[in-house]
Amino acid sequence: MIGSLWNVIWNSVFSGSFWYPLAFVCLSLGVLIPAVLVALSRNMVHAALWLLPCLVSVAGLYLMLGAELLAGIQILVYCGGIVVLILFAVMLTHGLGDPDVRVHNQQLLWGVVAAMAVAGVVLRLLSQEIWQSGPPVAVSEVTGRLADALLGPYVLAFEVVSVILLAALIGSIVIARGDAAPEPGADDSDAEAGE
Amino acid sequence: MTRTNLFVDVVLSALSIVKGLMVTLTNALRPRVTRNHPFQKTPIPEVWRGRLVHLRGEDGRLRCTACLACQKACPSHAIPTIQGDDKKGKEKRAQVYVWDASRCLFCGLCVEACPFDAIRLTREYSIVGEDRADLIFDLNRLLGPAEGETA
Amino acid sequence: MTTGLTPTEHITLNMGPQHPSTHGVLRLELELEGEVIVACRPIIGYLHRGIEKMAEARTYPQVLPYTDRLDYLSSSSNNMAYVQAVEKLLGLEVPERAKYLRVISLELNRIASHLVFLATFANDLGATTVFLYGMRERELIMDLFSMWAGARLTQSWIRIGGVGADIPDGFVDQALAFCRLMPKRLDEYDRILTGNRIFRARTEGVGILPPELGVNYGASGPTLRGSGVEFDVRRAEPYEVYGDLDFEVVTRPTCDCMGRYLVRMQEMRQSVRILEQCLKRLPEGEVRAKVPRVIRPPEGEAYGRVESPRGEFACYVVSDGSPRPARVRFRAPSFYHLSVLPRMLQGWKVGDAVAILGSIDIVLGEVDR
Amino acid sequence: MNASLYNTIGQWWYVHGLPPWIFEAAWMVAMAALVTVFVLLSVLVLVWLERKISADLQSRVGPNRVGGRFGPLQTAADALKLLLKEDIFPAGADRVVFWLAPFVVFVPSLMVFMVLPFGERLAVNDLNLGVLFVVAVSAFPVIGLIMAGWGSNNKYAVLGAMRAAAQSLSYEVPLVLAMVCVVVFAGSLRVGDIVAAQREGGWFILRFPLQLAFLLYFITAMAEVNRVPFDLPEAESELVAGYHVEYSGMRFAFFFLAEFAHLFFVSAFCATLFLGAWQGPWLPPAVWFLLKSYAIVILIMWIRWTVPRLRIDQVMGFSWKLLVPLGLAAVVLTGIVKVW
Repeated sequence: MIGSLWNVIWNSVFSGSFWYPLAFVCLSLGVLIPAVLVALSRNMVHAALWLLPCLVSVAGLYLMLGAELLAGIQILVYCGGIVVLILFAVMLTHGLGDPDVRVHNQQLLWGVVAAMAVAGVVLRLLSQEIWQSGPPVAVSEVTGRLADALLGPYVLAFEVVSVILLAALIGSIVIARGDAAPEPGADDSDAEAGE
Repeated sequence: MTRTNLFVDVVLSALSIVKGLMVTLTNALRPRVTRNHPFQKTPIPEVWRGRLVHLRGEDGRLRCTACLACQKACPSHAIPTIQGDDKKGKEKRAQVYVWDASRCLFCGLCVEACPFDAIRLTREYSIVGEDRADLIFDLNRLLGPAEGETA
Repeated sequence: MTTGLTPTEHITLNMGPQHPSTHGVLRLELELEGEVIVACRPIIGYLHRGIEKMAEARTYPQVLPYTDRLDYLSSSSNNMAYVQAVEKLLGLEVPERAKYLRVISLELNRIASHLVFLATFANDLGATTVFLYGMRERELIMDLFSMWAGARLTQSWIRIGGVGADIPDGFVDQALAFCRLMPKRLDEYDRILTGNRIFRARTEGVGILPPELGVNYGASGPTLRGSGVEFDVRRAEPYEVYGDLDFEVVTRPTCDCMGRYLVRMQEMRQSVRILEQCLKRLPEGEVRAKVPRVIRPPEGEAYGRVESPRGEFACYVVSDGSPRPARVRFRAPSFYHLSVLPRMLQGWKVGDAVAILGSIDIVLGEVDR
Repeated sequence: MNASLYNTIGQWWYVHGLPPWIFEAAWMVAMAALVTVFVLLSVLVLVWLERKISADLQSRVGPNRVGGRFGPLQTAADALKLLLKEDIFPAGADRVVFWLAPFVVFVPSLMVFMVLPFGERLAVNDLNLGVLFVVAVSAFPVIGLIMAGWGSNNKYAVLGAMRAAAQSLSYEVPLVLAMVCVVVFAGSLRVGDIVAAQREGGWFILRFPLQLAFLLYFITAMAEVNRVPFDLPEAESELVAGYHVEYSGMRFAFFFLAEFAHLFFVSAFCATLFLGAWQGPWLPPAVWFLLKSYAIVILIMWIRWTVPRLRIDQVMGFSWKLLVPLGLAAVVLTGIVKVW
């Protein structure tokens, strides 16, 4: 019994096939643990920083799925853009950078309920899906197909998203202008939309 | 800056930066002005107001007669103590003379005040010590060369 | 950011007393909103040595070396203001050659001081190389001073009754060579800095000092002339031989950092012009009037004012007939410029604060005294 | 050579019945070590070069004592000094964030070297999406800068960090647009393909609309590596030292290393994208590559030691009002030229 288990382990080690599940487990933990810490951190900046490993792990999961382009975009936009913006906003906004400021509100119970409900729906949907693994696709092909899809069947959705982003961009400029002269911060809200 | 000359402005800006680059380049081609300090001595002019020395006359004796003129002239009390021997008249010579380099302003008023041309500020600018006491010079350390020798 | 929608945190930033751009030991308490300066409070006194009080315990000639330590970048003008006041008390007439030598010393010091301004101003704006260039050319002036006075910075060479000593052989030639070199180097600075688009963007329209405000706060010198007010003690109340010399009082109407910068750059050219005239016209003769060993001016008071590189530097001396002055008071131009600084900084960014502070060219030695 | 070496050793390994993943892991470690050593050596050279160039431009002599007349060992001595210095945590600092920040800055600046082609098939790993990889990984150091600034509990550091964040966000957009032009021209995100495309039709800098992209890339690259006129995050005369004002010893050395490593990388990448990478006559490819890279490095240094620094809002305005529209125009122009 023990011998056969050893064999299984050795074989998987030899062939390297244990890497895949191991990596998956590590990356999943890398998503989940920082995500919990984001929610539980008392310090706003720490919470924002915990987003970083979380998002990088998601990019890692993309990589495992052969979606290199998506992984790259994930890191570029989320880590390089969104997290920086959040940090920027936290540091600029009054008192939020102060560790003593309360970052949790009183509605813990409702929050838990809502989270449970969402989790229930997601799990239900996942269990209904029949999962199958197809042959891995060559990466360059994925990139090309993504481009074709965006400019082909999904062009309308793509354009709608662009319009929404444009609206966000203009809106942020209008808000930032206010009565005073535009400032560096105003430009940053553009950066988000620009990416 | 109006919209119409934005292009002109960009070109002129780039040109102005290129001009600056040319200036730095010409300066790179000029000879260096740095002196390689401890190995390459900077020429110090004769009149430099550095360390104080006491001069000796032709007979090899100090010229200073402890007349206290320098002490009175000093604005910062850098010459706190002067004592002569008991001999009267021209024979009187300094026995004790203290110069406190840490207080000295190197203004040269003492040299100007001296009626016997007995003290001088020299070209020696490196007056350093490991503690403050090293900066207090007594007569032994203030002796300059005798007449005729070079400083 | 500045709207009421998102209240941003006000930060109090202590700029100095140890900071690369405070030009000495000045502390500016800046109230910031993001990077924008809401309020500024200059805190001075870190370099206070009590020179005015010390002067009361010194004889008249002994005060002189202390004046060097006020505006240490141009000790000649400090010496000059004090010496002028004492000579007025004494009613002393100075030999003609000494007067010319004094002007040479003053103008050399003005160029040296403006070069330090140029160097530090450029450095504050990030052009490190110009810093080195300015210091390099200043070294030529330092060489001239050390061969004449035996000291580089604190020369105390303008003495009561004249100057410390006559110029050595070769001084005139070396000074004339410098006068020939300097305009070329100034053209070079213009090419690398004045015309530079980035430099212009950093200085034009920045740190406005309206002429009325400047006058009301007692500003003077290039700081005021950069606001278009034509006031120069050398012209308003000529001392030594300035009345006979041909030079322009440079003004700029723009009231901004660029204006103040340009005034100084042009003044260097004017100083070169003055130097050339003086060196060529230098009369023969004594360099020091007969002055008694112990100076006892008659009871009274006198006011000596000179145009230092920073502005109107003046010295007020009260004599009670004893060998020591009863009261000495220095009017330091930097002090007045520092007091108008908070008004000039409001609404600008931290980067501008550095430029504006650099453009008024203060020396803490004379502010704190 | 790289790939063939990999194949030879890999086959030997497999033939002897050893687990291939161990070989893979060992190969990765070896490559990482190689890159690290190369980067560290380059930084030593670059720092020395920067000092010599600045000295030349300023009528000075520069390092001239340690290790001979031209002071070649000066940086090594300085590095040793930094390693031996005390490691200080400022009072009130967020210790973990403060501790981590130098690594968050340093590691990505090493990672990007992976795709640099030092010769034909002489890259550590010529990724399919090499350009995207570079852009994505280069986004990381900003977070490190913010962490450094915030963790130091110093107002100057926070200001520097905010400037760094604002600046790098703004300049990433035109940088990416400039790279997009190249990618459109080469038709691939793989660095190897981009180089190959330049072999066929000449260097990209010589092809019509790409000069614009080159200019954009060059300017934004200077901003990305925080060089004057864009050195606001560490503007000495304003913020003392910006985000790394509280760092000392080893940790400061990491920032320093990262800065110069990044400087070398953007220059080398510029050479890759626009100057034909390792291609050139007579000399070996790696030499050509280094020559081109150092030419760009020297150009950046020359500019750095000539011009003053912009103000933060001018830096932002320059990017958003001039570079981004220019970048968009360049992309459109490139597309038009490419289609024709």
